Amino acid sequence: MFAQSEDQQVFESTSARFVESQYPAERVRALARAEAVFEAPLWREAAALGWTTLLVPESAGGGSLSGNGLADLLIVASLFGRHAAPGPLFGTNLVARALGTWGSADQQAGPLAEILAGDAVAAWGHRSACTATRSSTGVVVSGRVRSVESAADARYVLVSVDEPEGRSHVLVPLAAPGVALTPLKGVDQTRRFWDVTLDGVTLPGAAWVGAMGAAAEHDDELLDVASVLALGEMAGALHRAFAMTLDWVANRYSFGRPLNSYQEIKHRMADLRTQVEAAEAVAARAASLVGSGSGSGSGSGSGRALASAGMAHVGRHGPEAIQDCIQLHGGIGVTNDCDLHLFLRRTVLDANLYGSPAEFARRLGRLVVAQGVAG
Amino acid sequence: MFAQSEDQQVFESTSARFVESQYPAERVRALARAEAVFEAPLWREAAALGWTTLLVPESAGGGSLSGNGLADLLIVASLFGRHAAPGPLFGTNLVARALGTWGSADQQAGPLAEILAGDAVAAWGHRSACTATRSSTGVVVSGRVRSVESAADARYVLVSVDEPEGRSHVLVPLAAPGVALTPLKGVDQTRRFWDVTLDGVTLPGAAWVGAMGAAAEHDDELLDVASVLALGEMAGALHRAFAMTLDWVANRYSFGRPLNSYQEIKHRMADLRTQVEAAEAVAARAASLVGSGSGSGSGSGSGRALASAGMAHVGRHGPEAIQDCIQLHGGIGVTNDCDLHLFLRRTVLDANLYGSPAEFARRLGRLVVAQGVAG
Amino acid sequence: MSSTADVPADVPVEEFAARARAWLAENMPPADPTAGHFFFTDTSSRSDDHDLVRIDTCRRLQRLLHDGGFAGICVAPEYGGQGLTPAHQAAFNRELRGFDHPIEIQASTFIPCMAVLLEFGTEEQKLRHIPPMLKGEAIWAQLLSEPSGGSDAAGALTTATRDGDQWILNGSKIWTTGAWYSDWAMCLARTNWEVEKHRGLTVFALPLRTPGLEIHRIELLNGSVEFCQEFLTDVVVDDRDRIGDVDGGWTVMTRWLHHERTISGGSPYVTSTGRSHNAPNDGPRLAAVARELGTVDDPRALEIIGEARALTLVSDALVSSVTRKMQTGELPFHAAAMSRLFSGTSQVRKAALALELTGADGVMWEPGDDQRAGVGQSWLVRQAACIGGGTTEMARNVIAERLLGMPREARRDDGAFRDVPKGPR
Amino acid sequence: MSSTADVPADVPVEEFAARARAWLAENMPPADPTAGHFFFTDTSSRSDDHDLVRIDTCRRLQRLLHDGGFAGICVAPEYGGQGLTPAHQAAFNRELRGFDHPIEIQASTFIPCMAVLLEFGTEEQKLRHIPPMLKGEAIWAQLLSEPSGGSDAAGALTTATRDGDQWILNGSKIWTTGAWYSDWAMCLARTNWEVEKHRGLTVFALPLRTPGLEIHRIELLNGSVEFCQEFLTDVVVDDRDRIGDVDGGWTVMTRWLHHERTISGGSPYVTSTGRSHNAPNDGPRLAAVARELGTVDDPRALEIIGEARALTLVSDALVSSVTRKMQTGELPFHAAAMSRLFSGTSQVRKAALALELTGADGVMWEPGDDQRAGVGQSWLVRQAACIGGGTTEMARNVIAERLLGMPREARRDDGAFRDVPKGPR
Repeated sequence: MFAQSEDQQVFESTSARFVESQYPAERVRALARAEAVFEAPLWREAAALGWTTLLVPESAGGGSLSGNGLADLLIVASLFGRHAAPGPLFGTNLVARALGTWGSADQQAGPLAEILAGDAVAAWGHRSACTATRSSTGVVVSGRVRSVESAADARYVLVSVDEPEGRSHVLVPLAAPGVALTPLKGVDQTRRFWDVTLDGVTLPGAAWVGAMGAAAEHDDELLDVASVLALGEMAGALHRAFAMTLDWVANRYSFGRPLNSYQEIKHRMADLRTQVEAAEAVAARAASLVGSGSGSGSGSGSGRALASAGMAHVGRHGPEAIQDCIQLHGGIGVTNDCDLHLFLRRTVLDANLYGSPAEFARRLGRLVVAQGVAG
Repeated sequence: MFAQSEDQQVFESTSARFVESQYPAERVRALARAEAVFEAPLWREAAALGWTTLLVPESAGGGSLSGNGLADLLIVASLFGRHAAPGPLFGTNLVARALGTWGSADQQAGPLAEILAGDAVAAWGHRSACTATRSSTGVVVSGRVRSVESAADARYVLVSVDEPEGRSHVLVPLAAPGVALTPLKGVDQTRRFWDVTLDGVTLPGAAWVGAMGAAAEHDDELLDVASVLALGEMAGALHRAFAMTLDWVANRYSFGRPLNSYQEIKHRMADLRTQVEAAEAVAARAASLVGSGSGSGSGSGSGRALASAGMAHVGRHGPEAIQDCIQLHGGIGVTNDCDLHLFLRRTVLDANLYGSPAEFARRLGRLVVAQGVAG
Repeated sequence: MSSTADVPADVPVEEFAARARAWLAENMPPADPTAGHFFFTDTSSRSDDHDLVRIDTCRRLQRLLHDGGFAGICVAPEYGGQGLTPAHQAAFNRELRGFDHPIEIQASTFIPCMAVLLEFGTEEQKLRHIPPMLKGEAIWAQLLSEPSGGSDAAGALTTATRDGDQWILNGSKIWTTGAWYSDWAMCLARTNWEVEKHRGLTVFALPLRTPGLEIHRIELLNGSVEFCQEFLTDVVVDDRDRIGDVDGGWTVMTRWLHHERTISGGSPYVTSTGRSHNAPNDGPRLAAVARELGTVDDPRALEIIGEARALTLVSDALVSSVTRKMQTGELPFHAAAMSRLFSGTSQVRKAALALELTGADGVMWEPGDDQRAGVGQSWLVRQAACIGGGTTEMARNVIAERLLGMPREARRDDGAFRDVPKGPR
Repeated sequence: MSSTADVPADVPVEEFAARARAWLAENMPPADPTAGHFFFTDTSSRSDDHDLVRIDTCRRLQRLLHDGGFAGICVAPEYGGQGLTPAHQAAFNRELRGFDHPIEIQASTFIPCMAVLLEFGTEEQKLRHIPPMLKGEAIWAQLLSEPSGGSDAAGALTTATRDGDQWILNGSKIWTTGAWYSDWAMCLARTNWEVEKHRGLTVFALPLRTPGLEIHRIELLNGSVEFCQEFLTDVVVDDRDRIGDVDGGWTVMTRWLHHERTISGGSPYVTSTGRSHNAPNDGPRLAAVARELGTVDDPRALEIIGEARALTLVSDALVSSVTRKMQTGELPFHAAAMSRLFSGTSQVRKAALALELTGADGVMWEPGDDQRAGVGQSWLVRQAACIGGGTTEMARNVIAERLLGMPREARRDDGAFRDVPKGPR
């Protein structure tokens, strides 16, 4: 879907084969009911395919295919969407991006290398309400981080904390004393989340990631990247739900006619097809701009604007589009017997996890307003 | 549409004959381009039909047909909508309601009697930003009242002002020194509005209407009544736009088939028909509750709740429905050669004049929240 | 017959209402204001035992009504009813507000099953089946929809083949509410494949615990397992359990579907306040969610709460108005499709509003947080409101073709049913 | 021919772009960032004279381009063009950003009229008509739609009857952009009523100031009077002004409609930056309105501004992506209907968002308050975005039937056109 260059096409087909063989629908359905969804050996294989390195500079052990690692990673995100695949793709890459860009040499040699190799999973604690105080040996962090993906499987979580110099990032090992996890339930049964409580967790001074006071700005950059990944996953899920529905309306008969001969249904399929194309188009453009570094600009045509526009638009219309696919399926569509729900769950999660469509619209609105009359 | 009893049916047909004979579409189109739309002799005839008395108690010179004067007046409002008729129906009745309910004996013998007879037109200054100070002879009012309907044709405007005892109503004669009018342009070409500026307008102490400090509460009651009238007018306009469109799709052929044989169009007509029915139903129920005095209660099933629900719902979906009628007409629909626009203009005005659909939704939301967990 | 308080058929409504009021106060338990509907509640955290307990309660409450002389108010005394008028039933339903009552077994058992029996059953069938219904002893289900069927009830593939005084049924039925706890069912089957589809159908009554009939539970996206699918393999039904004429099933179905539609109001056979307490995603429920999230004073939250409440109020007004106009003849009975359409689409919209209110807090939640779980789960399953009981697409067809008189859709199913295209060649 | 700077056909694009850059800087006036589009601007406060002045400016700017060697970049030199490639035109269009240019006369004159002439015109017709177009001397209009026509271009009723070397045209055309100031027109007419509708059409060129041709202005709901309706009564056209074969008009139309659709991008004949500066109801315009109303910091206002901007950005991304995929063959050319659908519906939505932003302040305004007037007026006329240039309904048909291969709608117009139902019997 998103592969352009020959390198990307090879990467797409290798990755697709891996996802298809490891996560056929029956396996995803089984995992939805399983206690745990993470499988460490599989993730190491995934890392060997290159899924963990794309957002990291070569100097820090990473490397992209096309020069725009986010455009490359978009290919994997879209495959995840097409198959409702489980796996710590987002958090691991986001933290790798953070450590690769802002991490110290020690952090790159240590945690980042573990992440790149697929030995460690990481999570981005984007809903953090934590504070830090300095101690003689380092820093003591307390607070709550909500909705942390894969927390029980992850070795590290990147958390922004309020400290005297502003808001800064620390890398918290989840095995540290004082860390407690509360499992959450949710709409997507194969992506698992935990609330993480930090109660006086003591970290060395070397735990800071990036310049002190830079966390708000860095979180904003990570949000751009996360948005592109979510857009890719939603585009993949939409694509698949649409294809299933196109097939269904061709093969299902009512009153002696196939459903797809009814004009009202034809028009809805036309709308859905257009929404699928729009989702793919804005995902690709956002990846192109954010991944090439236009993401941190604040102009209303910048990468940040495109990422926010995509999340505002696809986040609103994508879940609605899959609901319409369900409606077109009739009763079977609202049951677990029909795979559509896998894509519905994945899409509505992505559409809200990092902020609601309304919040992304406001984010874009602020960019527009800040740009002034020039438009 | 809204007539139930035999009395109401007689009233409806008399009123309908008057509106149809005085305001055929060609006349309304001509008035849209005319300097002024108000005709005093016609309004006196209208008053003789009973259009000005329905919201006023018998003791104050008024009288209803059914015991619920607002349900009676809804019949006229709906006729106004069906014909996009001009005339100071709303403001006159709202001020009559205010003076009949809260006015002094002198106000009822004076201004109210003029209004009931059709000799004077009045306006409700619902967007008032005015203050009053007491003087030796009475009260001095300054400020601005926005969007005052028929101000150039009206003798009185009811205005709420900030004064030391709170927010209170005064009846301002528009001929008073210090009153200035600025004409506005707008979407509805046959309902005309002015901004009214009051610059040190001196009124006698007898100009106060109702208890001091009661204006906010009274304005809320008037808003309930105004909402019902707007709902009636929107329901009438929707009914007419739908009927025109039903006719159009039956008689217009495309590819050798009438438009109404295309399923997608059939389904949109079904949606439109349902919205028309919903608009009529909520208008009738709101009139029934508000007109019988359930309007001042704050429960979420009260008259106030129904009126707000109607304005939130019909105000949002009514204009959209008429836009869909236009879409079904194709090109001719966006021209002044097709009468649909008369109903579009009237509906979108009513949907926003007293507050946007979102503001009415919030008004209802506040009622729901105030009611607490009991629901 | 078995009622303890015999009421003369001409008792004035007010007198009857007063008696009901006194009786209810003395005999009926109060309603539980926190209880939700089966259907829209996530049952993944609720056991079958819990539901069975409630069904037993319903049976007991129904028996209580029966013994008090308030069951089958519009049903003739010879079948265990009271022989009174719809006005008496309506008065009773008004008095019922605030009291617990067997709401969960009204649909299916009384409408359409009992109503259809009253119209088409033989005297023997009525005497045999209706008294147990009114006593809460027999809960009935509808074996109507089929996996292949979609919106076309008349396209049933389940076949009944005559074998002397018996019929042998084979096929599959789906979307049967509560088949797993019900006792009997009314079933539509094809008895003739050589004629136009409406002319080859027959209706049967059959017990649900019978050889060859397997019941599977269907899991909905909110975790509910209330619906069932049935597989019929050589199920034997006596000819005396046939309802109506052989191949005359569509005549029965027309009334069956009519009675089914009266669930939203207007049926003389339903004992219910007509109020869905704690409707999901209505304004008050959203206000509670917003309170929990601490956003209840945000302008946008108030707007969402108000829009949701507005949909409920407008929907109620529409349904009442359409019902009244159908009664006075101002609108034909097909107008009921407008009520179906509006309530379906407004429920879907309310589910979307709820999620808009919560954002990230509606897609994941702490275990036990029923408010937020309700938002997410009912969002997932929301299209059920536009599918179950006839899709909104069918409602739009009915409005366009029957109410507005627009041209009918072309059909390819007017020949012998055997030859009707049922899938790609 | 008449260009002052002769460019060899194989000039590298970069070199050409550099020359264009220098030439533009020296010769072309800057764009007026406050100027809007004709169509979506309320012209009730704008005189025809104002529009005519602008049209004259366009003619002068076109002449300037021509004399500079930048008109008809992809048109052969023998017709007054430059004989270069689409890549050269695209490069020029990029350089054009920030400069005023004759945007208002690109559509119609160059696409489809000049493009159709290049494909179907005789050598004589091309030599006669194309040079005046490129010099800004001849503005062309399209006499295509008809009052009875709706979405069916092939259903033209305007009739051309042969009379020796001449044709006599009778009928009415509508939705002609700028006919009142244009010079020539291309006109579709029926020349044979006895065959299937597509097989009896012929295309003609004719001057707009000619006996028997009356032009009326149509007033849109925003006050615009840019569109015209024409009444043709015994209008005489020479056979040498026929474009293409007699009864071969549909072959011409297929390309005519194709070229018309390229207005959103991809045509080698359009000189334009492709950027609609000051698009109505886009985020920046709404931000300006919100600033005027003092609501620009309200969360809800920011949300509305953001949603509007998102629609623009997603629409742009979609159009670019579809255009690219059509060029690479990844999508068939019918995919352009997706761009048409999305941009139409998103413009409608943006108009609704603008009104939501303003509320009461968008339905009335002080005279001269163009911001608020723009909100109200463009809301009134908003459906034009889903009607003009082919309705969104037609776009959905094309997507469903051509792109997705779903079954075609039944037609009742496949016999002799004389017998096709055109209205109720």
